[in-house]
Amino acid sequence: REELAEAPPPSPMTDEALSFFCQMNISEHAGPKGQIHLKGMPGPIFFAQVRDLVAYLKSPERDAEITAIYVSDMGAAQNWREVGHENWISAESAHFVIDAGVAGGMGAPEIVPFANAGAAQDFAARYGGSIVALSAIPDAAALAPVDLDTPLEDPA
Amino acid sequence: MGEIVLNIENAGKSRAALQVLDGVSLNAATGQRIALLGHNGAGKSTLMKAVLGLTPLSAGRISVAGSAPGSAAARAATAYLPEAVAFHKSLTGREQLTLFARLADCPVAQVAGYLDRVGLSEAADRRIGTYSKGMRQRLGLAQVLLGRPKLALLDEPTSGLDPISRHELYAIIDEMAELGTAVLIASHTLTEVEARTDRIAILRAGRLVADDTLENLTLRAGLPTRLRIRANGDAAGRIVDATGGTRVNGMSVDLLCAPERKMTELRRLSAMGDVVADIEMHPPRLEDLYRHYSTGENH
Amino acid sequence: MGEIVLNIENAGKSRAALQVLDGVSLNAATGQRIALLGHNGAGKSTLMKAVLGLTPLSAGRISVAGSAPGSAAARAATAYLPEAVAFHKSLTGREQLTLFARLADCPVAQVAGYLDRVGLSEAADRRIGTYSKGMRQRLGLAQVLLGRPKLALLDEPTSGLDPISRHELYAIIDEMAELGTAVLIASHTLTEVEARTDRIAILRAGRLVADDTLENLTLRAGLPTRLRIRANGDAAGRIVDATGGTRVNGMSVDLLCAPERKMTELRRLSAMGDVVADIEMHPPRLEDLYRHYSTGENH
Amino acid sequence: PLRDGAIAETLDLAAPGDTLRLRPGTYVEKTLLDKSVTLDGGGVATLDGGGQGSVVTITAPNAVVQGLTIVGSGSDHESIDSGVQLLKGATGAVVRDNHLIGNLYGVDIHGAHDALVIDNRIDGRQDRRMNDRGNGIYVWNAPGAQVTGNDVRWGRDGIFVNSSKRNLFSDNRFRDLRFAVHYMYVNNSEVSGNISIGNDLGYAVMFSKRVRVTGNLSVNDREHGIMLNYTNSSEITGNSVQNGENRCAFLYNSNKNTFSGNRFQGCEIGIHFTAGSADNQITGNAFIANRTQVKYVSTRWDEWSMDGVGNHWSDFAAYDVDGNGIADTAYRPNDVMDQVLWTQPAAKLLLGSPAVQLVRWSQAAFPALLPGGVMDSFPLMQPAPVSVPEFGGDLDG
Amino acid sequence: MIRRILAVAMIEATITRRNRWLLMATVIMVLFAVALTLAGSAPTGTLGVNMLTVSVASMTTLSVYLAPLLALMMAFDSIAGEAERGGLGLLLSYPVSRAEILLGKFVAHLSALAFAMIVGFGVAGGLAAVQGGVDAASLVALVRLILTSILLGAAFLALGYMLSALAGSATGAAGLSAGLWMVFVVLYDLGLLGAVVFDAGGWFTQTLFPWALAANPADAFRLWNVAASDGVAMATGLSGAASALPDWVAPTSLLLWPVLALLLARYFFERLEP
Amino acid sequence: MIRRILAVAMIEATITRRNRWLLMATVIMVLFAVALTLAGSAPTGTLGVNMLTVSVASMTTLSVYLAPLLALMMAFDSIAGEAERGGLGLLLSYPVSRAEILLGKFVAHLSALAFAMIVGFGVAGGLAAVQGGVDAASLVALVRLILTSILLGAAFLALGYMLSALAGSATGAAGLSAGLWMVFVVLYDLGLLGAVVFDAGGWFTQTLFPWALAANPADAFRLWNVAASDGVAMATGLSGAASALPDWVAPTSLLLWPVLALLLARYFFERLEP
Ligand SMILES: Nc1ncnc2c1ncn2[C@@H]1O[C@H](COP(=O)(O)OP(=O)(O)OP(=O)(O)O)[C@@H](O)[C@H]1O
Ligand SMILES: Nc1ncnc2c1ncn2[C@@H]1O[C@H](COP(=O)(O)OP(=O)(O)OP(=O)(O)O)[C@@H](O)[C@H]1O
Ligand SMILES: [Cu+2]
Ligand SMILES: [Mg+2]
Ligand SMILES: [Mg+2]
Repeated sequence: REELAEAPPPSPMTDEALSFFCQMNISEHAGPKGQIHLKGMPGPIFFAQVRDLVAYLKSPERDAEITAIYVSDMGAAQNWREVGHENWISAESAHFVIDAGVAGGMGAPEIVPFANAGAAQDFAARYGGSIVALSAIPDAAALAPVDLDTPLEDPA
Repeated sequence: MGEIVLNIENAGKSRAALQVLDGVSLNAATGQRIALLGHNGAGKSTLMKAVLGLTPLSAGRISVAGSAPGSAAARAATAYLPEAVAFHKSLTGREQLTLFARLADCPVAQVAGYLDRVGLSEAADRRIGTYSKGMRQRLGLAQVLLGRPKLALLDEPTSGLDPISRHELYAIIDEMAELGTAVLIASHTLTEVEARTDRIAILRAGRLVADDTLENLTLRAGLPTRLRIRANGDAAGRIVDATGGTRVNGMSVDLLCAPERKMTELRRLSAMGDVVADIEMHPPRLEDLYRHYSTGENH
Repeated sequence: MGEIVLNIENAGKSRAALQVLDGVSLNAATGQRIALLGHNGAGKSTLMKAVLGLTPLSAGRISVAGSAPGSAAARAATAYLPEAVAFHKSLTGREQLTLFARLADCPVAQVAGYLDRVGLSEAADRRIGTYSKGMRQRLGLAQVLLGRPKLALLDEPTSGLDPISRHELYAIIDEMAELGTAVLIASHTLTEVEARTDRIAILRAGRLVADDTLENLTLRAGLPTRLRIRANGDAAGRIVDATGGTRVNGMSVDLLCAPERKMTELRRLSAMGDVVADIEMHPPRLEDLYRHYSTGENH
Repeated sequence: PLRDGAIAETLDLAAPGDTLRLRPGTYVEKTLLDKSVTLDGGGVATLDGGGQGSVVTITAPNAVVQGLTIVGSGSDHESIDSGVQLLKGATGAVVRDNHLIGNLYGVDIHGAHDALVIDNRIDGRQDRRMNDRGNGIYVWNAPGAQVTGNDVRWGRDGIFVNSSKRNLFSDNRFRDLRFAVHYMYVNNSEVSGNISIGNDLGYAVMFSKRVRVTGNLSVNDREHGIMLNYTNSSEITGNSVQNGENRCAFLYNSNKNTFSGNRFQGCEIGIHFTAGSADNQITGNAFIANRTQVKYVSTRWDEWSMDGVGNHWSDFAAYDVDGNGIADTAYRPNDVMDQVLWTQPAAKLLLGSPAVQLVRWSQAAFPALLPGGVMDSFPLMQPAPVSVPEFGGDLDG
Repeated sequence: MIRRILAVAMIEATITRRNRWLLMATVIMVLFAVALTLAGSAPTGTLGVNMLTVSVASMTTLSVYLAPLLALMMAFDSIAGEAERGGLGLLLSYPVSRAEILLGKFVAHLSALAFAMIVGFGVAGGLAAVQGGVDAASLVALVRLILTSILLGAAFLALGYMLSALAGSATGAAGLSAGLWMVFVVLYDLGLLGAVVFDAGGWFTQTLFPWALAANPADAFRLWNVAASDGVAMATGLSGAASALPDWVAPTSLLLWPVLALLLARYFFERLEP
Repeated sequence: MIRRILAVAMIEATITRRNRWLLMATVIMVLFAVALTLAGSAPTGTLGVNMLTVSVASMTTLSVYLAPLLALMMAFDSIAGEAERGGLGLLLSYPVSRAEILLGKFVAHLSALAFAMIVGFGVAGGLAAVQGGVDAASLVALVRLILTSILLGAAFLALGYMLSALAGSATGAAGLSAGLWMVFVVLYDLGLLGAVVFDAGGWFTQTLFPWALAANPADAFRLWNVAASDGVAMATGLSGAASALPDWVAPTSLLLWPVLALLLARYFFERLEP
C-alpha cells in the first residue's frame, strides 16, 4: 500500500508503554505485543496482546488514520516471557497463528505473530491452530466473548 | 353640459405637517376636458390618487360616476395614466396590455389595435425593460384607451412623448371626450393645454384657485393686454410721452392696459393720427394667467 | 466657436436585432447649447449614455474633453440629468445632493444654495420618497449644477417641471453656457427648444438626420412658406383659380410655396390688385422642420 | 523499648494471644509476626524497616498489627517489599489503624486467607515514576480478604487484587493513584462504598467474573471511572462517576454484565462499548451531561430498557404527556453522524458545520434512518438517586 | 372574478418564469432533495430499510426548512416591490380587487412552488426508489410529502404577502421574511421545548403543548407527515405529541393556515397606500 | 479616492440605518447569541473549560449560519436594486469609479455587520462571563470570534455584491444569494461529508479533503476559530482533527476570500450596464 512508504518506524517497547484498552504496562506481561501508529499522534498506541490489536483493527472506530501496524516477531523472541523490545515486524507481512489455545500476556486467547512462516508452522505444530495473514484473521479470534474458565496453555 | 361624472367636494388631505389638499371642490361632466395646472408639489397627483381611491382623504368627499372612489364601480368607470408609468420590465408590451385588457373587461383582440394606435406595434413583443421612456409612456397611453371609461385621469400624459405623439395624444383625448369621457389632464405644457381643453383648474399649494373656461379666467384675472404700437418715423418718443408706455427697440412702444381700459386706449391712439403706423394687440396668454393664479402674484 | 468638448464620430450601437445608433457624428463646443430631437426610441438617451460611458458603443468613437467616455476625467467634466431621475427614497434631498457634491469634488457648503436655486429649500430635509414628480426632477436639476462641468447632458430636463421652473431651467442653461459649458438637451418640447438653443440635432431611428442652426435647417429643408391671402369681397374664388391655393373659410386662401418661389408668388399676388385685401406670411416653424427631418416625410 | 531489635526480642518472648504495646518512638527493625499476637503502636510508635524487605511480615493466623506508623520498606518488586506483608498462614490476620508511609507496597496480602485490612492510612511513594511504585494494598490469592475503611494515596494501584476470590473492598478512599481498585482474575468479589478521586482510573475490573461494584464514587478520574475488561457476569450498581476526563464507564470484551442505578455524569463519554461487548443489561442509570452519552459502534439495535424502565438522559428534551415519569418517545443517543465521526476521523473537521447539523437534525427527527446502536424505549424523566459516600471535597486532608 | 384572478396569475407566472424563480426554486429543491437522499444512503445502505421511506423521512425535515424559505422568497417582493416600482397604483386603478390580485399572485406562485416540489421530491424519490425499491406505503408517503409541502408553501406564501404589504419596502419585507422564517421554523419550537422542559411534565405539557405545536404550520406539517406514517411516528420525538392530539388537528391547522394567512395578507394589503 | 469611498460609505450607512437593517441585524445577532449562550449553559457540564469558552464555541457555529446570511441580505439589493430603480446610472456619471462605489458600500455594510457582531457576541459573551467566569484565553477566543465573523461577513458581503451585479434584478439577486448561502454553508460540506464517507479513508480523505474544506470561507472560519483555541477545540469536540492542516491555511483562506470576492464583484460590476 502506498502509505507504507512514509510509515513511521516501530517504536521500541518501554516500561512506560500502556496497553491501549486496559491501561496496564505492557512490558510487565508476557506474550506478543502490538503497536499501531496513528496520524498526528506523537507515539504509537500499544497493545498488551496481539488479540487486542486485531480487535482494534476490526473495530470500526478510528481515532485517526492508521499509518503503520507492528507486532512482535515471536520467532525472534527469547521466550514467551521475554518477547524482546526491538523485534517488531510489520503486521501486514506477518504470519499469525490463531486458535492455538495459548494465553496471551493478559490471559486471553492469543493470536501469535511470526515473521517467518516456518516458525509459525513450528508453533502451530506444537500448540495447534492455523496460520493466516492479518487480513484473514476471523472476527471471532479477536472479538468473541472469552470464557475465563477455559484452560489455556502458557507457552514457554 | 352633460351628466356629472366626477364630483369632488371640499377634498382635504394632510400628510405629516403638510396640508397637501385643502378644500378642493371640482366637478367634471361627460365630454369635458379639464386641465389641472399647478406648480410642482401643488397636489395634482395627490388629487388624482384620491379620485382613484388610492389615497384616502382626510376631509371632504369624492364621488366617481356616483360611486365611492376605489369601489369596483368607480374603478370600472375610470382610466388612469400615472405620472410615472412603471410596468414590470420583464413583460412585453403586449403581455402587459393584455393583462390590463382582461382586467378592464375589454376584448383581448383589441390589444393589437391599441398598440398600433400608440405606435408600438413593432416593439409590442419586446420586453418593457428595453423600451425608451417615451415608449413606456405610449404603453401607458394605450392602457388608457382600454374599455370605455367615463372618466380619464391623465397625469402629465405628454411627458416623454415626442412632438408627433403629443398631437396624437390630444387627438385621442378629443376623441375620448367626444365619446363622452370626462378627461382630467394634469399638465405643465400650457401651450398644448390652452388650445385643447374646455376648462382650466389651477391648484396652488393644495387649494383650488381657479376653475373656469379660459375666457372667463382671463376676464376675471383682469390681466392687462399688451399693445405694441409701431411709430411712424421717429415719433416713438412722442407716443411714450403720451401713453406712458415703454420704448422697445427704437421704433415701437409697448403699452400694458387693463381689459376695461383697452378701448379707451385704442381710441386715444387712433386719435393720434399717422404717427401710429401699426398697433398689435396681445391679449394675456395662459402662461400669464397661470403665473397670476398659481403664484398669487400681481403684475 | 470655442474648443470642442464633445466629439462623437460615427457612433453605432446595436441591441439585439435593433440598430439603436447608426453612424452618428456630432460635436459640441464650449458654450454651445444643442437640442437633440427625435421621436420616441430614436436613440437620444442611448447616445447620452454612450457619451457617459454607461453603454459601450458597437462602432465609432466618442471623446469627452479629450478623454474616453467613462474615464474619470471624462466623468469629472460631465454633468448628467437622466430622463428618469431616481434617488434613494429614504434619503433626504439634502443628503442626496451632499453625496453628489462630495463625489463631484464641490464644496458641500454650496449644497444649500443649489437646493434653494431649484426651489427645494423647504423640502430639503424631507425624504425623497415624499417628493412630487416635479420635486424629484428639480433635485435632479440641482445636481447638474454641482461643480463646473464642461459638458452637460440633459435628458428631457423639463419633464415634470412646472411652467415657472421651466423658465428657471432655461435661465440656468443659458448661465451654464455662458460660463463655457457645452449643453446637450434632449427634449420634445420644441417651442422651448426653438428659442433657447444654438443648434439643433435630430435623430431618426438612430441616424443623425440634421445638425445645424435653426436658420440653416430651415433653408436646407426647403419647406414651403404658407401664405394666407385674404380676399376682398368674394374674390377668393378668383385667387384660388389664379394661384392653385386652397380656400379657407370663404374669405381666405392658403398657398404653400417653396422658399425660392416665394418672391415670385408675392409679385404675382401684388399684381392682382385690390382683390387681395391682406397677405400673411407663415414661415415654417421648428415643428414643421421636426416633422420634415424626423419622419422623412415631405409635405 | 526503643532499641533496634527490641520488638523482635520481645516477640520471641510473647505467647499467642498476647498484645505488644509499643512505647512512643521509632523502632528501626523489621518485624516478623509468626505468632498470633497483637502488635499495637498505640498511634505513637513508628516501625522503620530501614529500606530493606518488608517492615512487618505476618505468617501466623489471627495476628493483629494496629496503631503503628510503618515506614522504610525495601524497594524490590520481586519480593514485594511492603509495610505489612501477610503471607500464607496469616489467616484472619488484622491490619488496623496503621499509618503506612512511603513503603513500596502498603499492605501485601499474599496468600493469606480471610485477612482484614481496616482503617489504615497508606501514603505510598511519590518519588518514583508511577510504574516503579508499588500498590497501596496488594491482594494475591487471598480468598476472603476484606479491605475496609482505608485511605490510600500515592503509589501505583490503591488495591491491586490478583488471582483471588471472595474479597470485599469497601469504604476505602483512593487518591493520586494509577488505578483505585484493580482486579485481575478475581471471581465473586465485591467493591462497595469506595471513593476514588483524581486517579488515572477508578475501578478497573479485568479478567474477572461475578464481581459486584456497588455504591462507589469516582470523581475526576482521568481515564475511566469504571472499566470492565474481559469481565463477565458482574454487577455494577449504584455507583456514581463524576467529571471523568475521558469515560465514565468503559467496556472492552465484557459480556452479560448488569449496569443499573449508576450515575455517569460530566465525562467526555458516558459509557463506551468496544469490541465484542454484548448482552449487557443497562437500565435505571442516569447519564447526565456527558459530552457523548454513549459511544457504541454497532450495526444492530441494542435495547437499553427492561420491563418498561430505561435510563435517564439529561440531553433528551422529551415530553411526558401522561406524567408517568417515562418519556413518551424513545431515545437514541447516537446518530449517523456519530457513527461517521467515530469511523471517519477526518470528518471531524466538519464538526459544527451546518451540513453536519443538518444531517444530525434530520436524523433526530427521523431516527428510522439510524444504522443501529443503542435505543432506550423507556427513558426516565428523572435520574434515580444514588447512595455513595460523601466526597468531602478536601483533597489534602 | 375568476377571470381577473387568472389574468393576474398568468402574468405573475410569466414573471416568475422570466426572472428565473421557477428555475431557481426547482434547482434548489432538486439539489437538496437529491443530495440528502444520496448522503443518507451511504450509511443506511446496510440497514435494509426501504430507501424511499428513508428518503421521504429525510425530505420531510428538509421541507420544513425549504418550503417556507422558498415561499417567502417568492412572496416578499411581490407587493412591496411593485408598490416601490410604482406599478401597483396603476394596477389598482383597474376594476380588480386587492383580494383578486392577491389570489392571482398566490395561484401563480403556488403553481411554481408546486412544480419545484413535485420535480425536486419526485426526482429524489425516484432516485431512492431506483436504488432501494418502492412499496405502496412509501409511495403514499411521498405523495403526502409533496402535497403537504405545497400546503406549507401556501401558508408561507400568504404570510410573505402579508409582510410584503406591511413592510413598505422590498428590503424591509426581505428582512421581515427572514425574521418570520426564523420564528416559525426555529424559534417557536425552541420556545415550546424550553417551556416543556421548564414545565417538567405539568399542565402545560399535557394539555396546551400539543395544541401549541399544531398551531405552527411548520409543526403541523411535521405532525401530519409523522402521524400518517407508522414507521416514522413511533421513532420520532413528535409522536408523543402527535398521539396526544386527535388525528384531524394537524391537517386542519395546515389547511387553515393558508386561508388565515391570505386573510391577514388581504387585511394589510387593503390598508396599503401605493 | 478615500474621500469618495467615504462619501459613498456615509450615504450607505445612512440608508442601512434608515431601512432598519442595522437594527435588524443587531437584534438578530443579540437574540441568537444570547439564546444560544443561555441554552448552552445547562447541559454542557464540566469540560474543564469555562462558560465563556463554551459560549464562544456555540457562537462559532451560530456565526457560520448568521454571518453569511446577514451579509448576503445586506448586499443582494445594493447593486441590482439601485440599477433597477435607476439611480446607478446617475451615480456612475460622477467621477467615482465602480471600485470606489463598491468599496464605499462595503465599508458601510461591513461596519453595520461589525456593529451587529460586536454587540451580539459581546452581550452574549458578557453574559457567559458573568455567569461562568472568564480567563484570558477565552477572552482572546471571543475577540477572535468577533474578528473572524466580521471577516466571514466581509467575504459574503463581497460575494453578495458579485451576485447583485450578476443578477440583473434584485429578486434575481435574492434568489442567487439564497442559493449561494445554501451552497457555501450547507451543500459544500454535505458534499464533502458524502465524499469522505464514500471514500472511506482513501486518498481524497487524506490529502484533498482538509484543503477542500479550508477553501470554503465558512469552513475556514470554523477551522480557524477551533484550531486557534484549545478550549474551543475541546468544547467543539474537534480537538486533534484541526491539526490536519498547517496553521496558516484557514486564516489565509478567510483573509483571501473577501479580497478575492471583492475582485470578482468588481469584475462583474464593471461589466454591468446600468
Ligand atoms: N436595454 C435595452 N435593450 C434593448 N433595447 C433597448 C435598451 N434600451 C433602449 N433600447 C432600445 O433602443 C432604442 C433607443 O432607445 P432610447 O432610450 O435611446 O430612445 P430615446 O430616443 O431616448 O427615446 P425617448 O424619447 O422615448 O426617451 C429604442 O428602440 C429602445 O427600445
Ligand atoms: N407619500 C407622501 N408622503 C408625504 N408627502 C407627500 C407624499 N406624496 C406627496 N407628498 C407631498 O404632497 C405634496 C403634493 O404632491 P403631488 O405629488 O400631489 O404634487 P404634484 O402637484 O403632482 O406635483 P408635480 O407637478 O411635481 O407632479 C408635495 O409637497 C409632496 O411633497
Ligand atoms: Cu489489569
Ligand atoms: Mg404630480
Ligand atoms: Mg430617452
